[in-house]
Parts: sequence; structure tokens; C-alpha cells
Amino acid sequence: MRLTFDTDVEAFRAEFAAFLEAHLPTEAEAGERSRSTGHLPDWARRWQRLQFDEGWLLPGNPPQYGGRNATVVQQYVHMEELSRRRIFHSFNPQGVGIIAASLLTFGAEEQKRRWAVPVLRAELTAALGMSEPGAGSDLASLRTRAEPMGDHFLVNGQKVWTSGAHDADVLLTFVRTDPDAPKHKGISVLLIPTDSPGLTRRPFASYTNPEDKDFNEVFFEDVRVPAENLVGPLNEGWRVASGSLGHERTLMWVSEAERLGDIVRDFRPTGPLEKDWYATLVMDLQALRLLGSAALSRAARGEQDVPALSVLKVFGSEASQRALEKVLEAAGPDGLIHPATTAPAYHMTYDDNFAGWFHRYARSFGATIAGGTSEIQRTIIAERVLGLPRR
Amino acid sequence: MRLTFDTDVEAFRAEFAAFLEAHLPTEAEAGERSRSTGHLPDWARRWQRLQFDEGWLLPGNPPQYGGRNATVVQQYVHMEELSRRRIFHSFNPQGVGIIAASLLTFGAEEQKRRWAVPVLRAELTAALGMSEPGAGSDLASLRTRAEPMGDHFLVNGQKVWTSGAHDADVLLTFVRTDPDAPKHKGISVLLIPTDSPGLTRRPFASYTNPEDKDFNEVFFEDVRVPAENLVGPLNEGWRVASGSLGHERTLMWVSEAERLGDIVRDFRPTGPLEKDWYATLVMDLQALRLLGSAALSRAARGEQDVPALSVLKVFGSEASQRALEKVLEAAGPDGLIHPATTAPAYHMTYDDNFAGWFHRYARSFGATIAGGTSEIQRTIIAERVLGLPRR
Amino acid sequence: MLLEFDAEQRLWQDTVHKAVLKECPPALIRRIADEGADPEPLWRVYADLGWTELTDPADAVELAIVLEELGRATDPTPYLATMTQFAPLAPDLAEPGRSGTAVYGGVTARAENGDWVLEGVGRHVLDGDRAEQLAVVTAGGVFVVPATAVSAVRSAVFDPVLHIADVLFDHVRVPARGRSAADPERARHQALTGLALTMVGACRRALDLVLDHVRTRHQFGAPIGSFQAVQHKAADMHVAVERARALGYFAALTIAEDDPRRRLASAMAKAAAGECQALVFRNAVQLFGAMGHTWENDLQFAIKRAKAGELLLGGAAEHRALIAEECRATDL
Amino acid sequence: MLLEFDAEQRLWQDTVHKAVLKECPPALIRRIADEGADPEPLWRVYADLGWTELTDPADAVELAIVLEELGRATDPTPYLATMTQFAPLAPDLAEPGRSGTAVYGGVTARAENGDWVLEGVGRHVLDGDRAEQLAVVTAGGVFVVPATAVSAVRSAVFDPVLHIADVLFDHVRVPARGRSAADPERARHQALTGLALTMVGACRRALDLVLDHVRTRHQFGAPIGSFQAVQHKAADMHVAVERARALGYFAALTIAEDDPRRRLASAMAKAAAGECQALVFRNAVQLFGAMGHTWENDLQFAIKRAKAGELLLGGAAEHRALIAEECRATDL
Repeated sequence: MRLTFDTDVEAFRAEFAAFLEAHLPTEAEAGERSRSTGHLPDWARRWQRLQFDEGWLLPGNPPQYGGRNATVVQQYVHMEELSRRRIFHSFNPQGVGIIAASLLTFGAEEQKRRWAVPVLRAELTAALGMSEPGAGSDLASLRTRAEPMGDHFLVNGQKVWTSGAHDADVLLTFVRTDPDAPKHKGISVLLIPTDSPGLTRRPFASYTNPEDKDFNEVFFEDVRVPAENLVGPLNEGWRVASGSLGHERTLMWVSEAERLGDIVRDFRPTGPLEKDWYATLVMDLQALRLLGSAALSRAARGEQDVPALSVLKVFGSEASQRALEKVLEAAGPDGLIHPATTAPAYHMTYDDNFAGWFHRYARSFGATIAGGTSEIQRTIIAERVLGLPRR
Repeated sequence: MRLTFDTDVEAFRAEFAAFLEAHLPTEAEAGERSRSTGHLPDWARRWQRLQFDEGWLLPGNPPQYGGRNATVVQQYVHMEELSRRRIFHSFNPQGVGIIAASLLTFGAEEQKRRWAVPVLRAELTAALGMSEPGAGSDLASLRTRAEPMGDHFLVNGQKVWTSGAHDADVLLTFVRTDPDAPKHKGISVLLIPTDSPGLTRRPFASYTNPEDKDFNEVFFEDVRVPAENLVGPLNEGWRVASGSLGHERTLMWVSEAERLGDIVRDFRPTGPLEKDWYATLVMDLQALRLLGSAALSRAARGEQDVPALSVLKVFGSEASQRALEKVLEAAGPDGLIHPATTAPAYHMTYDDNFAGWFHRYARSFGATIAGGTSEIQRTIIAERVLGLPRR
Repeated sequence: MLLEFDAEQRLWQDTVHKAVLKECPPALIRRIADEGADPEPLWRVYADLGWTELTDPADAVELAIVLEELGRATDPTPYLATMTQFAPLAPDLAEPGRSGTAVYGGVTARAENGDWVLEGVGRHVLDGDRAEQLAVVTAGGVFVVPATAVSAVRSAVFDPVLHIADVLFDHVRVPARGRSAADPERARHQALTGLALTMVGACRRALDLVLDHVRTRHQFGAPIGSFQAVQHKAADMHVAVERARALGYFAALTIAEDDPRRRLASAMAKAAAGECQALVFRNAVQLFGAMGHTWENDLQFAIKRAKAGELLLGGAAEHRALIAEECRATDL
Repeated sequence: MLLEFDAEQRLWQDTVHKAVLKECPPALIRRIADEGADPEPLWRVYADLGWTELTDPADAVELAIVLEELGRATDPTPYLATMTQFAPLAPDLAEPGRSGTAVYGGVTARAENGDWVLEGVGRHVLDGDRAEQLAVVTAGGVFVVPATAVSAVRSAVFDPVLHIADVLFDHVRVPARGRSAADPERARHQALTGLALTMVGACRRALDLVLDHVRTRHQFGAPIGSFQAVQHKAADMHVAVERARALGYFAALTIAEDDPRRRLASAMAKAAAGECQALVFRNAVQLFGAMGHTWENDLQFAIKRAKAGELLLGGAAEHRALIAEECRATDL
């Protein structure tokens, strides 16, 4: 147990801070806003590429994949420095964080070269085709069908909630390749270029704002996908899903801590009740960091305790949701105004960090729903952490 | 919708108030405390008998059963006057409220004469033998066995949580008479005198206080019960259970409102947080009274909406539990003292109304557990009020 | 006290409910939100139905029934502002069918040559951009001015059907007869109660939509409405709605009977509606899951209206503070 | 910052855990509660094990580990008072193996002929009836007096194993060397942290008992631990315990390293432990159902100890007020 990191970690942090100091795009340079999580303005491409070249994009990766073989703890302080400054390292976060990561783990060499590296270098953007209407958190019941036809697959079906798909170049798509296998078997993963004939995308707005169109429905009608675009073995998509979500989960608490930290910075409590809420918020932030640091220590030792991460997810996501509910109500009639800013503008993030409190509250439900709802997380904690019997 | 009652109801109230004024035992008269819910000191017997004779014990009953054929609304104001003064009309509440009531509904004339009237007149006391180890809220799985042997039943098994059994004269006992019938069928109800050979009782203490022994385990070893003590038809015990619990439920919210009202009276909030809790408590009390009054209106029209009563139960019982948790914490180190008094002494109640905050809080769980836990009530609301599908 | 509708009230509720379903259906709200359709014809319908005549406090329960139903429908007209903010402040100056609203603060009045002159800015005024008349509460009294005398700017707010505006009073001259004799304290009870019942209606609508969703949506091989975690969240919503609704109608009843408890009762109504909307918003969005996150889903209208209500006329915490200061058990 | 035990700490925890299981089993607590057995031999065991020597603040994490384990076991000795209340106030006057406690208020000190004279009543003093020495915090400084100099009356409290007493100082004369140089503010951080970890231990014990119960108890044809409502309550308890435990050990760490954040950290530890016990008590009693309501069930010891902790040294609400006043995000 320790309050400080080793000196090599702090040296790493200092080096990264110096890089940011020297190279961070100015507000003027970062003029054009990204319109979706699949869209990279030119300056954002240059920024991501620079990080790739200097080994700062995903520091845990080897140099040829945008990193410097950093340890887990170094990766954590990298995120800490980014979040402290409200900086996004990529404006195509799923492409970098999930899709490229999945390809580097499960993909063939050629797939790494052709897809993963360009995504990391911001030459391509990628989106994740996982959810379907009627399936939601239940991947096992997905129905988008890919028939193996020798040199290609024929894909038919529909995805939904595919963030940034309308601006992305490629979709990492979960499909059913064996309709007769038990539900969680018979799933495979395909890389599907968005310009494939028969593929159509319909962006739709979120409930907060009719102009905010990041979600997509994606329709596949007899889409031909080359056989070489199969990621990992046939019918082993479940493993890829667990792996890619695993990637996402290990340090996911950091972004929740970031969100909590932003609320702490932006909320100005008045009166004893608001101060009482504020204290809870501060405690939640600190507790999340502490619990996260224990998970980090485990990961640093090479241990994986996936069910324990459910504690971080349910706690972190509900803590910021609870806080934002209170903060919005504390805003009184000013809280009605929408869109609005509730924090100084940080040009290296999406706008939701400085949007109105309603927007921030409404968006917080993403974290209690996506990636396994809070209800599912609690069941995981009960059954896999606490050992209660399954129904 | 109205803020006041009809004049006949108010006249009824005034008559009852005058009766109380003239006849309520003084503190000196009510010297000996009742030691359990099956024990009646002599003064308490006299007090209950007087109410019976004057038609004030259960005013909804006909005169020969201690009432005056009062309407539901009159019965309500009767309870209101009692609770406002913190008066128990009987110190054997289950005997009067559940057992005698069940006998008057389901019993033979001879059973009414021999058991119900003496219980109402406080010549006998009665306890309810329902729960069993391993069964809890799940009456359908009860295992105490009664074999029909012609002129008698032979009873073997065990009950638990039988309040006041060690001081009671008779137990209204739920037994399994047909072991082959589906679970909720094959249950019957027997009146079992506590001096029957083979019946033993072991009172045990509650977790708040080793001296507070109201709960009992009751063991039956080859207990012979005369056939005439069967209440209602053989194997129709489920109906009696629903009926007797129904009796208990219709106006049960009144006792929760009473408990909430007592907290409002006894809690002295200081500081803004405590005042905030206090306001919630006051709102809960008022809302419970309002919702209860709507149920009362339905009952007055002869409508029964049993699932809707679950709303009153879960809301009322949890509201006082929430309040007591906060009030205990607000007490600070003074809240450690136990036993303690937190209200003026009211000699016409059990001591728990003026016991320490810890005691009051700890006892509040009776209401969220007994008579169907809050979890069960929520399921009833979801499935039977809101029409959600069963699992 | 018996808080249940009598036969006449049940009939009125049924009538209102059917009229709202017909005249103010979800498709209309959608057209207004997405295409900017004009709610003015709907306002005329309300007037034709006689609903704008319910300005006598004695009719408070009947008005409450209308407001709850309109809350369910996310009413796009200035009915709430007119009936519960303007009319109580200007009982003698209100005309059925003419819309109005209230400005509760930010404006000063001074006497000048027998007239009054109003100066200032009323912020976050409900329907301030479209009401035909404004009742203005100042330290010097309550004044009624026509909308033509002020300039208003509508604000962008998260509820796409709600009108909120800042209203500028730039040397607005009001003749002496424009001063209302109404008691602003009492008028405030009506405004709080009306807003509370609107919120209750919106919460009921959100619950109805959630129930429909969880009955039909399947996951892990069963309708999600059969899972205990979902069932219990729905039950909690129902309990919260019932509590807020009871306190809302109780407040209306105290207004109808001019019972002195109306000050406490209206604060309790608004506080309970606020607590209800917090739980209902939270559980509704959570139970709807991703499907509640789209602009195309009507859930947004109900939950946004309920949340907006919490932000107007003081939130639940503020009203609880008043309740704690003023209430003793015997007051109720 | 990395909040995870290192190898040495894990070994220490394991050692302590086993020793506590052996020396302070539930059966002993039961004998003390029901038959008035004497916990004194157990106190000697702690001394023999060297646990009473962990008085150096640098050992705060090792002490925290002992306290958490003793919290699980509902320690019946004056260990908590001695190590976290007395020793921090009297670091130079403490002797391993001699018990002590602290009196935080109610006593005044005045100088008289080079000595000091203490007067007053210390209320609700932990182990005030049996500690051999008392450290007394007054406006005039901190004084150490032997128990023989005061008279104490044990209070009846709901935790049947806890000792709480009122202590009377009737003209108690203390020589100048009985004045301690300790910083009472810093000592308070140790007391808060120690109590918080005791509560965390008690909450963990309650959760363990609940888990055992719901795994084995059947209703409606299934173990109740398979019902979602039960599972989710248990999960909430686990999350609350993890949160409080993390903040508790963080506070211990700031004490061990004399980090300036210890003031905030100890307030957060006590507040989180308080929030945790509220949820754990509520859910534990609810999930145990009627079976948790008997004197014969050991659940009572754990939940009562946790609740008693909340009532000592300021509750969660009081500590949250301090946190809100003092903390900015950058402080952490």
C-alpha cells in the first residue's frame, strides 16, 4: 500500500506531460469539431497520428502499434494526465480502444497491417456493430446472419446503436455464422467496409438533442464480405467479444473517475443540502480511485479479476448519475437552458463535458446501460464475487 | 373528495371520545405491565371487557360480539381516536384482531361461543400458529402434520415466531391435513388449547433485548385435538389464511400511520439535514393517510382491492423504517443508551412506543418482514396492480 | 378526510381523459417538437370545451383533474400558465380564452403621476414569449400588463414543447386599474399545486410507457418485466406516483375549500412531485435501456416535462425546508 | 497511489485473521453477552501477540488490519480505545499492555500550585468504566490520569459487548508531567480511522452472515440467494463495504505517512463507514428476515457494533459537512 508511484512511473508521467506541453493542438488549430465518434477532422487525424508516431497513443502497445511497451501503471498515469487536462487522445475512441485492440489480439497479421494500424494512425475510422434490435445486452440472441459462401460471407440483418457508423470506414461486426449452434456459440466477427454494396446506415438522434446524431441503424442486405475479413476463428466470436469488452473494462473505471472529477470541478454547491451531496460526490470519486488502484495493482501483477470490475462499473457509473441528478436539480431554472455550458470549454474533448447539466445527466445513463446494465452487473457481483446461487 | 367526515361519523367519534374520557384506566390502575402479547393483567382484562360490553371493542361487529355494527369509516375514526391517544384497545391484539375475527367469519356457532367470545371478552387469550422454521412467508410449504383420526386429529410438528404463545390459552394453528395435495391445498386450521398434552412452548428473546420474550417456538408431539376444533372445512385452511390476513390488512395502514405520527411527535430535528428528513417524514405520514383514506372509501363502498393494499404496506412500513434510521443517527451518542425512553410514557400501550430509538428502529423491521416481506409486496404490486408478467 | 373522487369527479376525469386523447395525441406533440406545428388551435379547443373557465378556486379539484391529464399528454399550450399562474393573480382581469402567465420576480414598480411604471427583467417565465397578458408580482403589488407592452425572448430549453422566456420590462406604464387586488401568497399555492399535478401526470405517462416496454421487450429468454429487479423498480415508481398524486389532490382540495392548510399542502405537493420525478426519470430511462435514448421515442416528452417542473417554482429540497419550518404534526 | 496490500501486509492480515478466529470466536462473544464472561484474558492474549505495541503512527496500516479483523469479531476488549483513543493522545505515557481511553469533552483544567486540576463529566466514554488510564482533552491541554482518580458508571447500551461509561472528574489533581504534548487534532484522525475500520469489519461480518443465510435458506422452492431482489441487495452491501474499506485504509495510509490529507481522509473514512453501516444494517436485517430477529442469532453483534460506531465521534452527516467545507478536488 502506498501513496506515491515509483520514480520510473513518475518519470514516464513527466515525459508525457512534456510531450503534451510541446505538441497539444491549440484551440485555434482544433477549430473544426468532430461531428460523430466515427468522424475525424484533419487536425484530429494529425494529432492522433503524432501520438502514434511518438508512442503515446496506446503506450502499452509495442512501438509499431503506437506505444512504448508501457506497464499497466504507466498506462494508468497516461490516462490520468489526459483526463486531468480533459484531453481525448482519439476522437474515434471505439476504433482505437476496442476495434484496433481486438484486431491486435485476435486478428491475422494482414488484418493488423490493413486495418488495425490505419485505424490507430487515423487513416481510417472504425465503429462497433454489436447491438441489435431485440437483443440489447444479450449478445447470445443476435440474429444478423452471415452465410459462409467459400471466398466470401453473405450478410443479412440489422444492427443498431452503432455509434459513428455513418462516418466510419469499417465496422467490426458480430454475426451469426452457425444458426444451429447453441446461442452463444455460432457467432463470428467480420470486418465490413461501410462502402460495401447492400450496406446502408441511418444515423438517428439521441433523446437529448435532435442535432446529436451519433447512433446509427445499420442494415445489411446481401452484403458480400471477403472471407479474409473474418477476425479470429469461425464461430469463436464469443471469445473476441469477451476479449474486446475485457480490453474496454480493465481501465474503464478511469473514465468514470474522470467524469466524477469533472462534476467535482464544475459543481458549486450552496447551502447545507447541496454541500452534503457534494461531500458524497467527493467521497465517491476518491473511493473509485482507490478501488480502481487496487484493480490496477492486480492487473500490474498480471492477475485478472473480471467480476470485481463489475463493482467499479456499477459504483462509478451510478455515483456520477446520482451526483448529476442532484446537481441538475440544484441548478434551478437555469438548469432548463439547453444546450448550455456548465464548465469552461475544453477544446480537446467532445462538447458533452461542457454541455448543460441536463445533457450531462441524461448522458450518464449510457454508463448504467451500455456494456451490461447495472442490473446485470449486480447479478454478476452476487453470483461471481459473492458466490450466491444462480436461479 | 372531501376534507371532513359526515356529521354521523363525527357524532360517533364524539361518543367514543366521551367513553374514553369517562372510562380509560388511569396510570395507577394500569400498574402491572403486560409481559407478552398473550398475557393480560387483570386491569387489562377489565378494560377490554368493558369495551366489549359497551360495543367499543370492535365497533364493526354486531353487539353480541363487542361492536355496534359501525361502518368502515366509523371503524376508522375509532382507530384514529385510539392512536391519537396511544391507547391499545386490547393487549392480546392477535387474539382480538385475527383469531376472533377468523372464528367469527369461518367458525361454527359453537366455536364462536366457546372461543371467539371469551377471547373478545378477555377471558381467554389466543395466539397465531402460522410460521414454521424453513417456511417463513411461504405458507404453502408448511409441514406441521395433523392426521384425521375420526374424533380427533393427531398433531406433530413445530411452529415458530408464535407471539405470546407461552401466555396464551389457545393457538389458532395452521396444519397440513393432506400431505399428498398440491402445496397450498391440504392445509387446515385447528384450535389447539395450550394445555394439551404433548404441546410445549419455548419463549425466546428478540435481538433487541434478552428480557423481551414474546416470540415462541411451539412443539407438537402426538398432540390430540378434538375434531370439533377444526375451523372451516377440512383442507380449506388457505381460505382462512387469506381471510384472516385480509382482516388484518384492510386497516393495517392505520397502525403504520400511527407509528409515523409517533415519530413526528417525538423527533426534534436540529440543523438543516435533520429538518430535511423531518419534512420527508411529515409528507410520508400525510400521504399514507391520504392513500389510506382512498382505500377506506373503497371499503366503505364494499369494494375490495387487495393488491392495492400492498402499496400502503410497503410504503408505510418503509417510510417509518427510513425515518427511524435517520432519527437514531441524529440522536448521536445518546442513541446508544438502551433501554431508554424517547417519548412521554403512555400507559395504555406496550413499552415499545416510548422505548429508545434503537429499539424503535430495530422493531420497525417487523413491518417490512412479517405479513409478506417488502420484496413480496413489490412483486404483488408489479404483477397484480401494474400487470407485469410473472416469471 | 376522504381522498377519493366522487361520482361526478370520476365522470369529469373520464370526459377530460377522452378529450385529451383525441385532441392532444402523441402524434401532435411529435409534430410540434419536430416540425414546429402550431399549438394555437388546440388552445382554442380547450376554450371551446370550457376548460379555460375553471378559474374559480372552488373548482380547484376539477382543474386539477384537467392538469393531471394534460401533464400526461405533455400539453403544448399555455394552459398551465394561464390557469394556475395568471388567473389566480388576476381573478378580475382574466378573460376565458385569453392566455396569460405570471412574472414572479425581477421587476420593480414605482408610482408616477397616478400610474405605475414597471422596470426589470423576469427570467425563466413560463410561456413568457406567447401569453397574451402578464401578471407581474412586485414589492409594490401585482400588476397586469398586455404582452404588447413588453419584449420577450424565448429560451432554448431541454423540453422541446415547453415555452420559457426572459421578459424585459422597459419603463412599462400601467394605469391604476391594472393593479390587481389578488393575494400573491395564495396565488402561489395554486401555481405550485398546478405544476405538481402536471408533473404527476407526466410521471404517470412515463410509467405507462415503461410498463408497455417491459411487458413486450424480451431479454435472456423472458419479458424483462418478469425480472424481479425490473418489477421492483416499476413498483417503486408506482408508489412514488401514488404518493405525489395523493398530496397533489389534497392540495387542490385545500384550495377548493380555502382550508388554511393550503400553504403546507401546496409545498408538500410540489416537493412530492419533485421526489417522484427524480425516481421516475431515473428508473424510466434505466428500464427503457438504449431504446429510451432516441429522439424518436416519446418517453422523452414525459420525463422532460416532469424534470422541467422540478426546476420551476422551487425544487423539492426548497419546499421540504419550508415544510420542516412550518409544520407540526397537529397541523395536518 | 496504489491501495493494495503488499506481500508483508497480506501475511500480517492472514496471521491476524487466524489468531482472531482462534482467540476471539463467536462462542466467546456469546458467553460474554449472555453470561458476563470476563474478556480480560483475551486482552492479555493481544498483548502477548504484540498487538498492543502498534502505537507508532508509522504502523497505522498494520494496526488498521488488526482493527478490521477485531471489528469482524466484535472485539470485547478495550483494544480500540487503548490503541486509537488513548495512545495517540499519550504517546509517551502509554505502556503496552495497559489499557486506556480518551475523554474528548466535558472536562475543564485549571492550574493550581504547579499542578493541574480537572473538573467535569465525560459522557459516553468508550471503555470509560474499565480502562486503566484516561487521556483527557481539555481547553488547557491533554492530561493523563489513572482510572483510580476518577469514578465511572457504565451505561446500558444496545451493543451488549460494548462498554460505554460516564466518567466523573471531581477535583482530580494532575502533576505537570501528566500533561501530554500530543496534538489532539492529529490524535482525532487516528481515533476516527480506527473506529471506521472497526465498523467496516463489523459490516463485513454482517455481510458474511447474510450470504451464508441466503445461500441455505429456501423459500418458494429455491434458495433465497437466487432471487434477484436478494442478490442485488447483497451486491449493494458489498459495494458499500468496498467503498468504506478503501477509504478506511486510505486514511490509515495517510496517518502512516503523516500525509496532510489525513484530516480529510479520516473524515471520509468515518463518513463512509457510517453510510455503509446504515445500508448493511438495513439490508442484513431485511434479508435475514424473522431469523435475524432473535437474541440467539449472532447477526446482532455485528450490526449493533457497526451502528454503535456511527453514534460515536460524530455521524456520517457531520463528517460530510466537514468534507464539503474543506475539500476541493485538487486536495486529493
